[in-house]
Amino acid sequence: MNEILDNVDLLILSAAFLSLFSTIFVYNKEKKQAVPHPEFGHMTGPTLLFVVLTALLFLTWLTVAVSYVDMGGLNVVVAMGVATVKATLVSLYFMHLRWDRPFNSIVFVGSLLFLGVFLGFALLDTAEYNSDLLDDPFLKINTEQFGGEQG
Amino acid sequence: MNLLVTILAQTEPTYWLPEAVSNFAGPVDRDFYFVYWVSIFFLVLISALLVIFMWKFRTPPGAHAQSQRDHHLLLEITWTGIPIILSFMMFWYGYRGYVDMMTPPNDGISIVAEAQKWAWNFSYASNGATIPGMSEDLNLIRDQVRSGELSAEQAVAAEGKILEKAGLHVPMGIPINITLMAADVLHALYIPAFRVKKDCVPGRTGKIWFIADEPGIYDLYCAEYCGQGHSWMHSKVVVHETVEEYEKWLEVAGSYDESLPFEENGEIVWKRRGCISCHSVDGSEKVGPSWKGLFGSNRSFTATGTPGELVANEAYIEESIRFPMNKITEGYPPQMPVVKLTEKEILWVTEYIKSLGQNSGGAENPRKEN
Amino acid sequence: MSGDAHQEQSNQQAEHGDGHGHSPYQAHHFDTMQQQFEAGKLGMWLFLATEVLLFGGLFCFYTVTKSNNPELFKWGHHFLDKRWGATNTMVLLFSSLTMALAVREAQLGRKNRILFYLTVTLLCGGGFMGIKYIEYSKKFHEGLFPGQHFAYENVIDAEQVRDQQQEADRLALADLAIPAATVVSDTPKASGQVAQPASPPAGLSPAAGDLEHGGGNSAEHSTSGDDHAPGLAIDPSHLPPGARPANAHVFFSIYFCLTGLHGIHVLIGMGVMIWLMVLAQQGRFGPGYFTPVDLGGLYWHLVDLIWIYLFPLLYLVE
Amino acid sequence: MSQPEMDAQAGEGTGVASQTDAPVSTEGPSYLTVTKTFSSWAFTLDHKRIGVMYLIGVLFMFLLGGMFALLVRTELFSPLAILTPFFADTAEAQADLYNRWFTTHGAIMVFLVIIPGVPAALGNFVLPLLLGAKDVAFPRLNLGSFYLWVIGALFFVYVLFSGGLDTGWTFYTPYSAESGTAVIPALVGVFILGFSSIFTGLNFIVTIHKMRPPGMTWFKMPLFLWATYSTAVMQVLATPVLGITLLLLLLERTLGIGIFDPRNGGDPVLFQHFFWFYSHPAVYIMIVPPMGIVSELIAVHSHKRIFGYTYIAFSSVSIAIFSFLVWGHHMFTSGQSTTMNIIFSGITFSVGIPSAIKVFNWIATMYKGALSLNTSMLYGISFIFLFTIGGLTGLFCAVLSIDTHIHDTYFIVAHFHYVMMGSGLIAFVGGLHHWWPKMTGKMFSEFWGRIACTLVFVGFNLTFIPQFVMGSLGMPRRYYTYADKFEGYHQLSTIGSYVMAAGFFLTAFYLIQSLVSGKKAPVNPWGGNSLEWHTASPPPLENFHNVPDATDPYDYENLEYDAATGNYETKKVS
Repeated sequence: MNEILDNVDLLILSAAFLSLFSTIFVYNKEKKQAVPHPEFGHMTGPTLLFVVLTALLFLTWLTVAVSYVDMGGLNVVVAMGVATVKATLVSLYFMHLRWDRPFNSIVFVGSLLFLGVFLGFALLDTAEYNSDLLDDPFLKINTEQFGGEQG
Repeated sequence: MNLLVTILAQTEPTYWLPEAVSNFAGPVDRDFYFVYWVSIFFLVLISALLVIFMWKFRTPPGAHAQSQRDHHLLLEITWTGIPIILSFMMFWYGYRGYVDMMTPPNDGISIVAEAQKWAWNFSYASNGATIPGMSEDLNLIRDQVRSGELSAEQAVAAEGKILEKAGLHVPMGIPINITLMAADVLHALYIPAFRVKKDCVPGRTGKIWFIADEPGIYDLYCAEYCGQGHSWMHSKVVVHETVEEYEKWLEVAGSYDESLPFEENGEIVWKRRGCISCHSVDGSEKVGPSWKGLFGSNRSFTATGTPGELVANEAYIEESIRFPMNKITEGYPPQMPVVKLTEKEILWVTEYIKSLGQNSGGAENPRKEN
Repeated sequence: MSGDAHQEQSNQQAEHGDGHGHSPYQAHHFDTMQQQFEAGKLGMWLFLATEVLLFGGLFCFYTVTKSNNPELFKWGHHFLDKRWGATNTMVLLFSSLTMALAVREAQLGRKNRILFYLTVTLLCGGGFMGIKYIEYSKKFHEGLFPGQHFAYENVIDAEQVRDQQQEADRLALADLAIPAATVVSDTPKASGQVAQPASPPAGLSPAAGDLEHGGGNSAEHSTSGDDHAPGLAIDPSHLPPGARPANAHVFFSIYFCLTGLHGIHVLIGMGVMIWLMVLAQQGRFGPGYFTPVDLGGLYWHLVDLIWIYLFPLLYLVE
Repeated sequence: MSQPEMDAQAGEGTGVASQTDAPVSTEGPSYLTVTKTFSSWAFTLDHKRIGVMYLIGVLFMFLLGGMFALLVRTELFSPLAILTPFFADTAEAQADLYNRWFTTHGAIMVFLVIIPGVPAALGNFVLPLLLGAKDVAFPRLNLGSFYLWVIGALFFVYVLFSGGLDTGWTFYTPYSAESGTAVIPALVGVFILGFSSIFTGLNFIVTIHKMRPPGMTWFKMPLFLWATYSTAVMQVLATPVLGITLLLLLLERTLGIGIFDPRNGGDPVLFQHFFWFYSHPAVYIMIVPPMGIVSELIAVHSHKRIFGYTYIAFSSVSIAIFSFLVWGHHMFTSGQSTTMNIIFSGITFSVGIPSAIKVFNWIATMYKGALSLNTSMLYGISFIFLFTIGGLTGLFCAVLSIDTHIHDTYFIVAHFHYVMMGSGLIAFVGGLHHWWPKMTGKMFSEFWGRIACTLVFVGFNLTFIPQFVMGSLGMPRRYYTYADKFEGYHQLSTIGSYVMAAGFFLTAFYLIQSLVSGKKAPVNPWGGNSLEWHTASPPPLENFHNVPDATDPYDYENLEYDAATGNYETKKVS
């Protein structure tokens, strides 16, 4: 178990390739049969779903592999970038946003925007007054007064 | 518009604003009256229109309106545009005044104001003296005036006596930099006459500054809700006319009379350093345990700190003052702040507690059964 | 959400089965099934927006702490096992695929296939929670609780731990007593605390573990995939660099809040799966009516989507 | 679960062709009389019944919250202890008691009365009627919201009986993390109420989007719908943040997770960011729907097209959007950084513009109208006056330098009472009178209505104008006792509150009396033309016997008054 886990990047990679082969298999199968369409809403073909999964797994592998390389501040950027690409894939294809009413996308993206406003302002402010913060206020008061007497 | 602002600016106390005695009071009041007159103008305009229309267009049921006109572009532009312009002006005035408040000069006198439940302590950087706000005593005077025990003149005299060794003292005409701290919960330092206010936030420092313009005694309030004693947590600002006078005061007020017996000094510490807001000396219930009969009694502690039991001795008292969270007496909330007492003060307080009756290891903790 | 829409319809079934040409699942206040479907879908998306903002508060907690106290993350991050995190990511991604396929089968009305895909999704959810259980129990075992209950005994450096491990192994093999308290310990609530006598670090040996946590720990140990046979819960290669920063527990508060709330959502999602399976078993879904599966799918994908962000934020980024 | 009212409805048949010109049928049972069992109310899916149940609940909570307001005001009549000695012995316990009173007053009024008041109670009743729809999009979810509200309210009742709450309605940390009162049940209660609010908002958005009748485009909707829609957006986007904030506070209190309490490494100012990210939009959740009501009241009772429809509509939407960008103005003196204070102050002024636009458009609507000065119209006009004061005093608070002086004083107290109560609740009461005939089918006494309105108006101003003065003179808020120089102002304020209370009790009295012996209400007693006035009073179970086409809600020209019945009838268009 642990050996498998220790090589988790290989595990993801093999899952991705497995998914790739399944995609080809499903594609061949899907070509042969015609299926009815629902009365409303969008129906996604299985090939496309498998393609998306394959992409997601490759991206997961990428983000895990990159995390072993120390690139300083870039690590966060890459990790978040990859996560955003993955999230976009999931919402566009698995969640049908690509074919859905545009308003649903507006709702979803809108919620992210408002979250951004919240995060942005809160972050800006706390960073701004960060220098006023005392690391451990109560400890500091003690040590100032008692010169490190305590254990 | 600037002319109007200048005309509107007032410096003496008015119906709306308290006495104006700091460098900020002028600009703040000017902004206030600018917004005030703009508001009065619109309020009068709108109320007049409402009343006139109510009178002029009132009809019995069933009447039809004289006009069904439902838009007028020029009007819309007017009443969108004028508020926008006025808003910009107000923002600009407020911004200008505020930036001044947030830009303390480098020189001046530094004072640390530390708030705790429910007392103020002012530490002066020049000699390290910590002077209390003495909220309790000021409240007592207020009560005595209300009950008629003291006349107004007596009250002023009594207050003056307290303020000899209490309150926030500043000299006139010199920038005062105040660093705000809080020991337990949020408080806010508010001096209406100076138009300054800022929260004291535990875990961080805040800064305000001002220059007092006139000597006198002014109110100082806690403006951020902090619980039971919030409305009692007020003190006074004393503005001295000269720096010399201020320094003379500081020298006297910052010291204890060490010739007094220990327990008497302990009582002074009890009042000065705010112990009084949570610990009674007559056995009555407050936030913390009463000091009456505390020494030598059995104390049992909750699991919040170190659980266990012991008999209260000098070491225990010292530990409780320095590290209040270590041993929380059962039945009481873990709320005591760290109050920075000196070695001597701790000694005096300990003696004072001893003088309030000693137990020979007998009495039960009064709240234990609850 | 979907529950609401659906039960509505089932109740209306009786009244409207009177030859108006309505679907039996159409609620009385909707004109067409399409209107009903789109209303349900918009409602679900709005609900997902609220979910995003609900998690948003926790992401704000994360971001603010990380930007102002990066040292907490540098230190705490080493306690998270990215191998398990990555595995869980795969599990959840795969379950998203099966969920999407279940939606497709519902649109086609193929009952057995719906049931099959929903079952796989449900199992994946179970697997995810199983792995979470392994991770959580390891944290709890090491005393990495959130907040005041944080009881991790600080180990200064890996060198020291290796020594201790050898000592512990030797002692454990010899079935001897607890190792001496050579580990520097500091307690979490540093506010004015006098150092307590050091208690034996949790998990240094099975014997110590038993003393600390009662008897039930050895089983946990073996399941937690720990490869140091005579039980050192802390893998030296995953040890944090340097001394513990002040308020280290905050990192674990963030970890448990985020993964905990996410885990609750996975559990709710699994409940939804079971409910959908019951409906599917009754043969309700087909080209004209598949809203519940579709909405359940949207919810499940959102849970996946949140994990897509949680995984790198907690496990990968320092 | 049985659905008796649904069964009853099944027999009536659906899908009748639209016949706008036909006189409104008042035959058949109304939604009030169609079924009579308790369970037919308790498990109803009918939006009107849910609205009525909300209304009863909200009014009951208003009574409770108002009682606490009177306790607070009475106590403040003098700086000495007046009422508290009846309940507590020591000065400390008396101060604690006062703190509990004002906290309970605030929390009940905000979370249980004003936030659900207009959207959930009146909105639920009116919204589908305005849309010509049979119900909201998710009736079962609607009932769920109501029961969540009930559960939240029960938590508050529990708080009252388990020692009260003394944190202030804002739950500021670290005080709320260490207060010995029943903080946790209150947090759970507010959390649940939050979800009630979210689901109501969600329901309204979907209903407005998907269930408008043919012909009703966005810009032909009554303005109340625009207001409800903007509110719903705020409810859906802001309330989840409140939920997580309270959850985190709960964890901070129980586990000490170190987010808001500096003892555990947290940051109290961060709590205020979290809290006001919700609670500032919440202020607009309280005021935007009342603005929508007033747009209806002024237009209908002036019998004149609403002036500047698009401006009012867009001002609602822009208030909703700006509401998310200005929360920091609650924190100007709280230790927020200077930069953020300046940014937030700047954005705050942008909220003033749409509010001003609305006020001027309402006044322009009255110009050359045919004003019926009945009770609802008087409330509408009171609203404009009080909201003007509330809005203009908001300018003082938005100016950074002035706010430094007046923040956390009675000036702020008076300001937000003018907005939340003077505007929000007054419009709620006005809307209640406006739709009372539609809800109950009974007319109330106009005579007593006008007297009560005058009492409330005078009492309100008497209560809160002195508070402006003492606030700017430096009286901090949440004070149990105060300096003697403020005593006169406090006494005026207390007397004002009694006058206002008398007005509300009178209102309760004549409204209840109208239920017993009120005249039967006609279909269209005020001469409105939005769709709710095109169905019976009270409406039948599925709202309309004949499903109506969209009308122009502000076209009053074709209505003729019939003095005998007190009804406005639609003229046949030739």
